[in-house]
Amino acid sequence: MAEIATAHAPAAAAAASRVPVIELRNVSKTFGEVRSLSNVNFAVYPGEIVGLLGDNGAGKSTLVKTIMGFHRPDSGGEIFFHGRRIDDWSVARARALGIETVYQERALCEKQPIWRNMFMGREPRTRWGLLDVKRMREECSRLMSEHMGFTSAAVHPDNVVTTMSGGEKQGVAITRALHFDAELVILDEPTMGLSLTETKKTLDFVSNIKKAGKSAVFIDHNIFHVYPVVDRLYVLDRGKVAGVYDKSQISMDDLIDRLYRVARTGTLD
Amino acid sequence: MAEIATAHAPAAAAAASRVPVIELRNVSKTFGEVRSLSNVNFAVYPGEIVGLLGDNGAGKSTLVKTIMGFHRPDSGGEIFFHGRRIDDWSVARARALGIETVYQERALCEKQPIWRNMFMGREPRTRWGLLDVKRMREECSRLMSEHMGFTSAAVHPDNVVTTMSGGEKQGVAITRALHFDAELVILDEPTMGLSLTETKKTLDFVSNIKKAGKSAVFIDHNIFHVYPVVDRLYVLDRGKVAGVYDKSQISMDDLIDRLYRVARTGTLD
Amino acid sequence: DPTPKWCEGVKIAAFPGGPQGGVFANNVYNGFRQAELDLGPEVTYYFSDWDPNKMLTQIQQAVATGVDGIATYGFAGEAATGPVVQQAFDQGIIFTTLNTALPDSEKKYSPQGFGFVGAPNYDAGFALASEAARRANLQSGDKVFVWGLKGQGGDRGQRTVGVIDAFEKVGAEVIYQEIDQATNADPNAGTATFVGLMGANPDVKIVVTDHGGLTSNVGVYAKAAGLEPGQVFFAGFDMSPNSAQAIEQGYQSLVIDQQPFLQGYLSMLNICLTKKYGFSGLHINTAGAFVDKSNVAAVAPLAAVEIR
Amino acid sequence: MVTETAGAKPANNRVSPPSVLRRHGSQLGIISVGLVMWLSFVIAAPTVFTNVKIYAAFAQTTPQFGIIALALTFVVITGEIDLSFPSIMALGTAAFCIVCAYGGMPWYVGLAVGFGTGALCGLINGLLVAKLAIPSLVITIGTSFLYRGLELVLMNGTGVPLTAEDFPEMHDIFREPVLGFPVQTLWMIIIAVVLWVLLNRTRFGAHVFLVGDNPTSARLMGINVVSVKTRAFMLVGVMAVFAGILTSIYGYYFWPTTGDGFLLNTIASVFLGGTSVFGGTGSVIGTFVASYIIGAINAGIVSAGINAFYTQLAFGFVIVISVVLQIVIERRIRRQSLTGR
Amino acid sequence: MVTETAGAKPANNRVSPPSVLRRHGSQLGIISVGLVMWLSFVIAAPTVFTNVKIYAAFAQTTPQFGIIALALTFVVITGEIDLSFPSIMALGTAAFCIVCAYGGMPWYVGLAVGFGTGALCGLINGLLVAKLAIPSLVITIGTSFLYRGLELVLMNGTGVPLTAEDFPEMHDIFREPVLGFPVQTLWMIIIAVVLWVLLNRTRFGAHVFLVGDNPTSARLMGINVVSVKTRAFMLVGVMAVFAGILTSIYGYYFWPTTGDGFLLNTIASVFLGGTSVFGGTGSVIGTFVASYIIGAINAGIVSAGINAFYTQLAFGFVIVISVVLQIVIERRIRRQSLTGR
Ligand SMILES: Nc1ncnc2c1ncn2[C@@H]1O[C@H](COP(=O)(O)OP(=O)(O)OP(=O)(O)O)[C@@H](O)[C@H]1O
Ligand SMILES: Nc1ncnc2c1ncn2[C@@H]1O[C@H](COP(=O)(O)OP(=O)(O)OP(=O)(O)O)[C@@H](O)[C@H]1O
Ligand SMILES: [Mg+2]
Ligand SMILES: [Mg+2]
Repeated sequence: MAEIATAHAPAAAAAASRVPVIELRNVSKTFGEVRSLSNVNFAVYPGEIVGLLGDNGAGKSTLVKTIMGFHRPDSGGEIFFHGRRIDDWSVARARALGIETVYQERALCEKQPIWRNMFMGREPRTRWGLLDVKRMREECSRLMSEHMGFTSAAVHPDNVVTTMSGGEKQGVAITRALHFDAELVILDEPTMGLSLTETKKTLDFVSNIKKAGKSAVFIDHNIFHVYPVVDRLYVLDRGKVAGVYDKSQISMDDLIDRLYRVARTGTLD
Repeated sequence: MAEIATAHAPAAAAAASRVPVIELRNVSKTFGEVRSLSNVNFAVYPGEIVGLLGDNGAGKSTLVKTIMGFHRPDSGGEIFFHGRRIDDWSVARARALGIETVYQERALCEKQPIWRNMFMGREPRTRWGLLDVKRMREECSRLMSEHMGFTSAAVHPDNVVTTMSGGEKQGVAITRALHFDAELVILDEPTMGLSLTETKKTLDFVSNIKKAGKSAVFIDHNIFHVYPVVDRLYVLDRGKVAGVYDKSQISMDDLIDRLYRVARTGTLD
Repeated sequence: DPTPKWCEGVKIAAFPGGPQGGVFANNVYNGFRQAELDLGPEVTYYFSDWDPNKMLTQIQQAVATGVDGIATYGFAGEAATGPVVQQAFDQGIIFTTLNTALPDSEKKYSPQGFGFVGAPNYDAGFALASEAARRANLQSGDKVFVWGLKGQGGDRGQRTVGVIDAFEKVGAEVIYQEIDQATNADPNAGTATFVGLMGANPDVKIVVTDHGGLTSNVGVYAKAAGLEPGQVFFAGFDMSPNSAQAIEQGYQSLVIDQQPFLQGYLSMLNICLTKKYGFSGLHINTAGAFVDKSNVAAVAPLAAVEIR
Repeated sequence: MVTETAGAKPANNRVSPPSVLRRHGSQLGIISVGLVMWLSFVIAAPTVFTNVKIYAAFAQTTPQFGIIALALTFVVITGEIDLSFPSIMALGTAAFCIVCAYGGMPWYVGLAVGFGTGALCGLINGLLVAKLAIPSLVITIGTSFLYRGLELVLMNGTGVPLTAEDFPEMHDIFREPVLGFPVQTLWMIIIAVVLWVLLNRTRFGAHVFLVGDNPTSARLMGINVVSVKTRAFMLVGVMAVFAGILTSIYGYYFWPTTGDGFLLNTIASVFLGGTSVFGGTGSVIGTFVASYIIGAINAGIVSAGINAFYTQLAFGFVIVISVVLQIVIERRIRRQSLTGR
Repeated sequence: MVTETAGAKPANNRVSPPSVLRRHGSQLGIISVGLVMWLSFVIAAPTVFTNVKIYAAFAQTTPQFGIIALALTFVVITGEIDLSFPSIMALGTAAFCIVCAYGGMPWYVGLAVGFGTGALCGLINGLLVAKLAIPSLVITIGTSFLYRGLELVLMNGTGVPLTAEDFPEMHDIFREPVLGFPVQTLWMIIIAVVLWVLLNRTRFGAHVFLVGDNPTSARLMGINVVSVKTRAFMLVGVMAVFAGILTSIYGYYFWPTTGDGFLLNTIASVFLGGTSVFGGTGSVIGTFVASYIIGAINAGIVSAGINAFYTQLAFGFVIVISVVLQIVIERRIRRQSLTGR
């Protein structure tokens, strides 16, 4: 199946000659007795929105966490950032280089106030090197009204996250990833639990990423969300890349058909 | 707004003359400085699927947890089960009377194996009064292959839930609620994180509930999921019931329009 | 004229030393209580868990609350306690010691009522070990096992040092083992340790337990190690109801009784005498009472009520 | 059709099947540690460790704290801790002494009163912790002083002799070896079996795991968190009194300070046995084995010829190495990476 | 347009605005408890508690454990615990004594060596806990014996006098009152301020909260969990040695048993101060106030005329009531229901 991936990648429109922002070569990931990824080749080119589809447990989130340096690939796998092979990959490194992620599990610290969650791991500091708490609170307030626009009184920068509604929590996770103006944004089922309005806003945001010349990886089980915004699509099945498509190569109905087929039989065609 | 609710409820097709399975009268719920529900009247009639819509933070999940007895309503609110007013309502009671729920937060104990999660709070016992661990393991295995049909090797009754993928966890939560053959099933965003195949299966299941003469409450932000299966719809806004509709009264497009409007202005019309 | 409760109105801070209900401390406490009933002062008790730091802190607090007299141990040492003694006498508080002495302060403040009631620790240790060596006919090169608290603060460890010195003088080979925390608090916990040590050194002739709790428990140890009564010579400190039983059964061979009841009683009397009548400090040695099979019958009933 | 779907798929991402070994990783870890330690002791002090006497000594003294550790495992799995058990030991045994030695009642009445006292203390702990949601680590420090203070007041600080002449039945039951086998360890085995069944084969046990794992989820599914936690604390209370009786009968004497010195050994046994501080996981077998390890370390070190102040150093080394070893073995068995990346 | 949307909505579900009071609920709880207790003592023993001397006594002795409690707050917020600090106190101070009293080096060299020793001990604890993911409660019991054993071996069980004549500078810095104000409490205030800034105004502090709240989330967002936890343990190590020096200079003597008896007071201060055992929440101010409460309770009870065996009972009551009161006040302020339904 690795052949399929390499076969399609060069064909990817307009991206062929450029160096990918991030590239995984031959990446596997084994947890105890479970192999969640096996020999995955994956690349995101500048200015490109890549969709990542696959059944539950196909390995999408594992792939995302491997890109972020949270999981270390099994030996043999390689990670390239702008063509440079990187060995000491870590989440801190990835974020510093401009990759932000909305994790499926949200990665919030629920006992903390919203403002602490918003700037988690990238807290702004004053010129004395101290934490700029005032700025964090204010900017959090601003982001919450500009980006999230939630209606409940419970959404106040100083409120803790635990008691927020599911959609509100998701809103915090999304806003956090989007406001840092990253070069590559990875969204793992970002619309999960979001209302109509918020979902629309998020999809708009993904489109804007492309307009700004940045890249994104977009995971969502709702094909109606994914198909319209992406340029290229990877389909994962049981840890393997089952197919890579340029959007021009495949219609939405065809895609849905194939996804049902892969879930049943393990092959796309 | 309470008038709207009472105005519509008697009009509900075929349900008017019957006694509701569960009914909330004038229920409010305040957490510290936030009022998540105010003066809500809500009823589910036998054999009926009720949709519950509303923006993020509108109070849907709070309503669900109040129905289940997890939250105690502020004083003045009343809960009726089959017409009987119940004062010592609790989750254990609600479940014993045949109400099962898929909570939005899934309510799993992630360090435990799947089989412990599956029978949480309703563990089967042998005739000696001891836990029937063998049966729990076997039945869990069966349910996992019949209901969930997940593809990953990580899904084994003895595996712990922590390391499962988002959709797999959701699958456990759904299977748990559905296999108990409850009289009333409450589903709070059940399709969250589910793949195409699994989503379809879940929606089929909701339709089957009706066929079996049981009732359900169905919450989902995806109107395309909710509208086809429900009989009646409640719209919540900032803790209040903003509207109650028989499906015959409103088309899907009209509904979407109104939902956008309520999110912006706080009124439906 | 002789009056009952002639010490009424005098405020005293009294230090039984150990934890509440502890073996030795309780005897001292009983002595204090008897004096309190006989003489009538108003007494506040401070229990210090044998912790010199804690005791120092409590002494400071007692000084701060403005009592008339303080009866406490000297085991925190002259360096640590000296300044507090000075502060006390500056404020007109009578400071007196029991069990462990503070010789320099005593010399200085004896006329103002600084006294001492007790058995000097090093001497007591030396005396017990010498007596045990004599009775067990210890030869040069023989093995003895000393189970003590050398690492404890101040003067307390000196008793163990005294024991070891006496044995080394005879030329015996001393196996020293520090009493571990769990055994220190609950003597039963040391059973396996004892069995193990005796198994590794089967030719030990004398065992000295430098701790009241362990001394009272030698019957349990000996049985667990499969020793017959008298097979090994056990010597230890402090009487207790249990020690009396062990002596009667023949496991315990020799106990040195420091008479803690007296230490409590007389140190309080010392304060009252000074406060009311201006007497100078008493200096009384309570040591020297060896208990063995010959005289245990007399001591046992008193031990049962924690007077001996 | 659904069944077919699942069956038809090739399970091509399984590396190897989940094994019994893996499921019992934590127990195997501690058992291996126990074996390693035993072998080292046998090599270091063969004369001592080939003699049955030392094992008899372990078998007599370890249950004195091990029995509490078994019960404490339940409380720790619920995500709580109890630091008041040393005081409960003393208070319950004091109640026994008051009823029997002072009150002249028969021994079984005294036992009943003693266990009742322990249960009551546990009930108070449990209600404070679970009903008012007070952190158990703080509140049981508080109740520890409370129970100890009460005991001292009741006993007026004096002890009570518990000789074989005065309490022959008690000595038969709690002290005299049965067919040469130390009765203390017999009791520990019986209690371990009962508690194993309680933890692994009853609803209460199942709920202990769930409550400790995620109390909110447990409540959402209708589990009475307050009742589960309270019962766990009561179990510790009763077992603490049992241990108090065992200890006092063993020493022929009830000291008002009974229980002092039990805290660290007991807690260390629970955690060395693989029960997690964070709640939700733990095993009775692990605690059982770990108790004997903890009970043997000191004697082992001393018999190996390490003396004076070096014993504490060696004790520390052995504990640290045991814990590290246990964790490493457990992760190896479970095939987890050590650092979790 | 989005902004409009949010602005245009009537916020009709707010009952009242979030207040400063609410945000600082836990600190206010413990401060109220402190006031209540102080008032009771003044009423019970007016002569003692209107005299400045008793406050001077508290001010001298409380920092001896309070300073460690302040640092321990960090470790507890990260979701861990350190039970080895009493041994680190002793080992670090022993290092100081060896360098200065035996080695004849100047006092500041000794201090540096002492603090270095503390930091090293903390480093070892931290790496074992964070790198190998070993439960801190077990492993620090182990290292506690290790450090204590090492200290006893180094000192051969004997103490060292630290008189004002031999160490005049040390006594000036750590013992002599400054303008009549006890220098120990001055130190405690300085350290509390520094640690407050560290916890609330630095990245390290922010990460302490996040790591304790949800280590997986923290790692997913790029926070180095191992480094954060290790630094917290090192902080405790250094502060433990500071406290050891303070205590020994106060007593003019270093005892090899230094630190025994500090465990419960220190831990109780951290938790009474409102820091959660489950990690993620806690405050330096809470610990500060709670330390003085714990430091005062015993003396307060004794001076209030409660005597002998009743003191422990009263101590227990006061602790239990304080904890309950603190929780109740905190929930009232936060307007949470007591039982959480
Ligand atoms: N840390 C881990 N240890 C063991 N198994 C794991 C771990 N992480 C993931 N897995 C397993 O690997 C498989 C892939 O998981 P992953 O979360 O990547 O799936 P996914 O494609 O994101 O699915 P979903 O759409 O449901 O989110 C799953 O079966 C999961 O159980
Ligand atoms: N225990 C609680 N304490 C304080 N506030 C709460 C609590 N539970 C819920 N809330 C608040 O009440 C409001 C309603 O929450 P709820 O979870 O019911 O919303 P929802 O309609 O389910 O939203 P979503 O679609 O995002 O799941 C939210 O603003 C939430 O922050
Ligand atoms: Mg996923
Ligand atoms: Mg919700």
